[in-house]
Amino acid sequence: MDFDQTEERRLIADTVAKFIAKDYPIENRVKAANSEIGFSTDNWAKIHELGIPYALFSEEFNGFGGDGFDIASLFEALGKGLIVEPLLISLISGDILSFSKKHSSLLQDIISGNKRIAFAHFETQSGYESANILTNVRDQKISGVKSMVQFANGVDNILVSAIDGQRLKLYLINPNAKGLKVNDYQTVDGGRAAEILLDQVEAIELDIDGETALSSALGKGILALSAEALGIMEHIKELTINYLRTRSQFGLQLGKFQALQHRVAQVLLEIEQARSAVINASAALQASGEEREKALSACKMTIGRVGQFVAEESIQLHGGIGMTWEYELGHFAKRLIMIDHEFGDEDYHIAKFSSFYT
Amino acid sequence: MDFDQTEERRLIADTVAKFIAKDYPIENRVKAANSEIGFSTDNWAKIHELGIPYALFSEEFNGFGGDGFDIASLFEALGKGLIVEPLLISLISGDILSFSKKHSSLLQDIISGNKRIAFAHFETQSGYESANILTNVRDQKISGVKSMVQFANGVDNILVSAIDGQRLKLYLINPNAKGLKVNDYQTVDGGRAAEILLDQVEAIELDIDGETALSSALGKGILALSAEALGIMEHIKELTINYLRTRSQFGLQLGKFQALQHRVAQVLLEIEQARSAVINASAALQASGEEREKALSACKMTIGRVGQFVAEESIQLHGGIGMTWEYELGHFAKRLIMIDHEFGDEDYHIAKFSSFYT
Amino acid sequence: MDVNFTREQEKFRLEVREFLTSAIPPKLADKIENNKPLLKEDMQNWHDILNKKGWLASSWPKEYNGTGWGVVEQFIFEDELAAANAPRTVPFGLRMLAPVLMKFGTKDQCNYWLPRILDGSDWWCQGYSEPGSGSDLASLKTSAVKCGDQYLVNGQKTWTTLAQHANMIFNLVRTSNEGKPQQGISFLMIDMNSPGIEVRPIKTIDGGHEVNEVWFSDVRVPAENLIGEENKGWTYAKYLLSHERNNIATVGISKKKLEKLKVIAKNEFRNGLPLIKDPLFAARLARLEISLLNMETTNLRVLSESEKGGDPGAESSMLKILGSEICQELDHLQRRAAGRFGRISRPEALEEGFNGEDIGPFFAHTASSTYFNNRKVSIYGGSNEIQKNIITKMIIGL
Amino acid sequence: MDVNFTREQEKFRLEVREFLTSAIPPKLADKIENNKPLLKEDMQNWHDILNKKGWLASSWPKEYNGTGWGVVEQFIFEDELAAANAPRTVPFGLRMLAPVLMKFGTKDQCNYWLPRILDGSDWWCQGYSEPGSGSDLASLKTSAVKCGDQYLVNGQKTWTTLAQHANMIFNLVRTSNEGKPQQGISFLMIDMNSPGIEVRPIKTIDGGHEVNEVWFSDVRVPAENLIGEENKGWTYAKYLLSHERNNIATVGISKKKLEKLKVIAKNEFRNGLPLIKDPLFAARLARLEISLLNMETTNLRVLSESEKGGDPGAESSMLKILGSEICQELDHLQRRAAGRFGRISRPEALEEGFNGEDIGPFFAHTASSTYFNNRKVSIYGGSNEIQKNIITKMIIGL
Repeated sequence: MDFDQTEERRLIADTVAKFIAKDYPIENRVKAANSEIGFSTDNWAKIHELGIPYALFSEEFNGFGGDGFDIASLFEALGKGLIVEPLLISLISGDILSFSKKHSSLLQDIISGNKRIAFAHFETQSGYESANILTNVRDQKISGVKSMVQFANGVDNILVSAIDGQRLKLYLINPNAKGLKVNDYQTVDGGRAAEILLDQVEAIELDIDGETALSSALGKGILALSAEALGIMEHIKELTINYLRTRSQFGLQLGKFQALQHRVAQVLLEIEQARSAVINASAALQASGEEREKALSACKMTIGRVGQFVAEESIQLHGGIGMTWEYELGHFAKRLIMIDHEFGDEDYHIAKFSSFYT
Repeated sequence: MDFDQTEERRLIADTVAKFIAKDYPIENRVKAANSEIGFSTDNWAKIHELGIPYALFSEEFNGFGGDGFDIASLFEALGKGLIVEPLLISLISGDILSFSKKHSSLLQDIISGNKRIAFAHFETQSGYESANILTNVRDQKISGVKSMVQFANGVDNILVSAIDGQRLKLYLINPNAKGLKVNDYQTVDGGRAAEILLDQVEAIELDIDGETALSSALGKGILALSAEALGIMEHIKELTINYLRTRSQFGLQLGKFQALQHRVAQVLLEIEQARSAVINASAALQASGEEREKALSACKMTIGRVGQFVAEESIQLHGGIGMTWEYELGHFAKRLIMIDHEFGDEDYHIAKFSSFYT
Repeated sequence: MDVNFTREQEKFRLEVREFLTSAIPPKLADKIENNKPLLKEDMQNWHDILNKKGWLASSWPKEYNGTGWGVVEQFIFEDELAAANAPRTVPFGLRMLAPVLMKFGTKDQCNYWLPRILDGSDWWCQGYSEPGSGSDLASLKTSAVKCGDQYLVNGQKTWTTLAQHANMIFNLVRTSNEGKPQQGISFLMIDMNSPGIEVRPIKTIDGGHEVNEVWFSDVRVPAENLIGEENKGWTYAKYLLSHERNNIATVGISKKKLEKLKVIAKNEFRNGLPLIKDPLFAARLARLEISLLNMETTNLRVLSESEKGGDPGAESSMLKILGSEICQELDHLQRRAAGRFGRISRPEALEEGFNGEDIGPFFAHTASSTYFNNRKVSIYGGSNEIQKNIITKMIIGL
Repeated sequence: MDVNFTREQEKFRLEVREFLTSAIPPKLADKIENNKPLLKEDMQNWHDILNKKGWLASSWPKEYNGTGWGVVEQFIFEDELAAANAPRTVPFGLRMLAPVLMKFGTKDQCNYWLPRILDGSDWWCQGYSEPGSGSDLASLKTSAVKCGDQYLVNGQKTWTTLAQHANMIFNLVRTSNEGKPQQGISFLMIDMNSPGIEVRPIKTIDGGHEVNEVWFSDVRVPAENLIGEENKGWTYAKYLLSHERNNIATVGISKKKLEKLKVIAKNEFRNGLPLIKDPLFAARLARLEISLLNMETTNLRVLSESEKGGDPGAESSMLKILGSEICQELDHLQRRAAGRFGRISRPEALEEGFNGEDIGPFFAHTASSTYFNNRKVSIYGGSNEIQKNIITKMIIGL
């Protein structure tokens, strides 16, 4: 038993931390996240120059990581800097492609940053249910509507799910294909998303079992988001402690008011529980069936609950300053809350976890 | 709009308060509540000498009250003194009998204290569902098991519910009847309850519609219990504030520690919400259908939630002393918590309230 | 005990309701219904409509052309405004400065300034908070030095709501550094067009612009703009804070929000069930509805006491806490109901005349921004922490 | 990162499990399973069984006939004890006094007192709290005045757990009133049979008798019973409080309780459904189970740090808070699961040899009394409020 990270994972986390310190001041992040494409192509290039995405894939795919702890430690590091660039999509799409024999070169292009891809799976009516898909295939042509597709503009490829008869399959489509329309908009936490309308769009079917690949990828997505949230909470914790140490009211530092002290103590304690939840999910990622599903739901539910608590308490403990665009806290808090709106919120995962009770 | 009590209701509440101050020291209450019969027959007699039960019934039945606010203000007053004597049973049974033309003399005997009655309705499997009754009637003889029947020992009559074919009916049985067995035990909050085993016991059917009468009586029971809980919370509030004012640690009165101050503020605020819930239920008692059911569930749910919060916080704010048999807080806290175990707990009533959402 | 409104009050409610049905411009009602931002003209327009009807100054005595309504009538009025998707009036002149003027101003001041509030000549804003003085308001530093018949004002105010629209500001200023910090404060009315004033917008996390910094450098203010006595401003400020407590819990607005939330929960689906039938969401909704039902009665109890001349005291602080928590929980559940679409941010879709594509349910466009924006309600007007201090001070008395 | 136990540790677990299967007297396991009260003999008997096996002093070094286990082995041992329905050993001698003796006692003291703990010659209790000194322990007043080779002890201790069974007490006493209150405290071992000692039972709200007052009037104590130096007792007391932190969260016991709660929730019905399928109860259960899963890992992280020589610091306080809250929530849900039968109180049905009627589900007989009894866990051993003070002190550092 050893809860220290391996040397390799520490190294990659340090790389990210240095990148944040050097190239990722919060002002630039906010500007990029609210720009036309929702992120910085320069930083996207730097992230790939540094080889960061290789940590998300195993040696089989030329990576040097790919297991639960690799994913979690990288995304925790990304969260600390509120990195907006779409590494989550690289992870999910890359994981799906890793099941394919025919498309290994695309996977390599994604990891190296030569190509960028979008992941178009959930739909207007889906809610958080991955199985609730109406987009369908006829004669190798896809029709339907995909919603909240992250960073869909300017990609080289779109990975799309669709129902062929009864079975869910996965396809690649060209973003410039006929019949495809992208309605792009901003998201609350910075970045962009889009509704993608597909009207008999030509598609290449992937040589994989769609449900198996999706289940693998979405599980990794849940873990990555949770770890990102943990990193965000770490940073919020630092901001809040620092604020309580330095800001004075009534002639005393805020941190000397016992009512606030006790609330901070609860925040700190809940963050440690969230950290444990991420560790549990990292360890269970390689398991299968109920064990994996339960650990992932336990983790995402914990993140949802603790995330909301930490975001709200940190703003309240800061007072007005915590609500300004100028100060970094709000941007971290927004992303933290929005993570509960991806891949199942607290209520969804508590119901899923308890569905295993018999 | 006027939230002051009428002169008459204030008078009866004062009568109860004086009775508590004079005849109901907590030591005696605890002794009586843990005695063989679970209450004090002397106090039972005094309560009737003072005419207190008349406040629970309208003039039609020689009373001088009987509406929601009469019931609530009386039970709130009883709660403040942690009165263990079974006035709740007088209210419920009396209300049922008030529907009957034939048994008005028994009702009068109950109000005057000439007779005492038990109310045997819920059963082992019932949970909090009033409709879940298995006890049945064949040839005017009743068989089944009634559970948690309050103060069943030494009564003059037992009011029993049973299924005749498909319909729920109400009956009177003689406590000495053949085939009847009473297994009596203590309850956590003081007082006694019993399992009543009925094996073809002779019974007199009441000349009323069972379901109508039960719905009326159980609604009043919910209100009475909630108001009792409110009175208990009032007293706990006084104890706690007094303790925080007088007890010192680290050279300061406890009430000067901001972390405790903020928790007490929340306790005080929640008690005011509970008071409003009781007022709402009192006002809605005369309504019918959904309006009445929702207000009663809203009230009992609020009482369940706030009651647990107040009980737990007050003990924690007191520390060790709050856990001793010697000090009165614990006895009030126990009764407060146990009220959540009667006529539906917080979860039962939240589900019932939301069942009206369509 | 009588929990009902009187027949006269019920008649009054119907009268208000009938008026509002025809009085609210549909475009304005649509903005309120859909959480779209109001323009300055929208607010002015509504101000004028109410003024024309004679219902603008709903809390003023008749003497100053107010309605002369009692607190219960005012409560009913607010209830109906919310139910009809009418905006609340801007409070700074009507409900904050006016009572201070009436209580502590001179006859001349009242006669000059009060009519200008009604006819819209002045749009007031409030200069209370400063960068270093949040909860600890009395530590404020903006100074006013008397030079002949003028004050020379220097310093900075912050969190000044709608200062971008205002032409006047009432300001707490420090006129003395002697004694306790509370003792050297004065209450000054300042023309926003005076040389030396600069308004700088503060953008909030939801991307909106409601609040501002207001900077004063050598701003000259006529001495006649002082209200009451010099160095007594703290008393007036506290009077202002404690005066407009009747609708502090914003019950009407929360009732309307709940109604909208229920409609949303019927239309949104999770796993093939309407959200309102999802056990966990329904339980959250029921808990919230029950809290609100309880709070409405708590509020009416306070009003009823107040009608009899009682002093609400700690109950006002309780209502502030409850009101803000219920408002925030309503916003939280609306955000939760938006599900995956809770991340949409399309300010352009909220503009007048927008005719782009529909994306997801429309309420989702503002669900998260409203949630974040309303984190303020437990911070402003005396944070909930300050309210808890007040409650224990009053009830434990230590 | 490796979240797994080593193969040796897993082997160790199996060895413990196998031993316990045969070692626990069935009557004792039944008592633990059903929350029935233990008699003094039950505890002594179990003490002797473990001693015979050599596993009694699970946290002692081999030097004193302890097991010499690491903290992870100790954690596994506690886990298996709970899983097998074995009682925890009484901590006062084994896990509280012993480490203080080993660290601060003389060789002679260790050689005399430690074996007596193992062979059961002494049953220790702890004299810390006083009526006026709860959270503020350092304000204690019980005095010890040196008279030749004796101390004369006067005062009163309270909340003394199982003092009714004890023949020895380790006591914090005041030997000086100079300087800070912490500076005048000494650590004294006292024979409970000394003249002048009176033990008075404190009955708790659940009707039980676990704690006592211990009164001292002119009690003579040999000076050789002092541990360490005079007036240095506060250091030893703090060492004691911080030493036995590894199992402060009682993870094993809570896991066992959760397992029982799930069985209960499968067997109890509400509206025709097993309680475990009731959406609100299932959500409560799931939240609790998830907290416990998280806490177990939090605890193992602390152990792993501790194995490397790290100092858990604030994490110990977090575990104390979490452990107590999870324990109390387990009790709360068990009480809630008892439904209408949650009000049963039949102490007679918990006695050995009871053969009266069954009434309701058996767990309901102790559900509420356990709930009330365990309100103590957030109060004793440094209340959760004190723990929060410690956490912020350590982390904010003000």
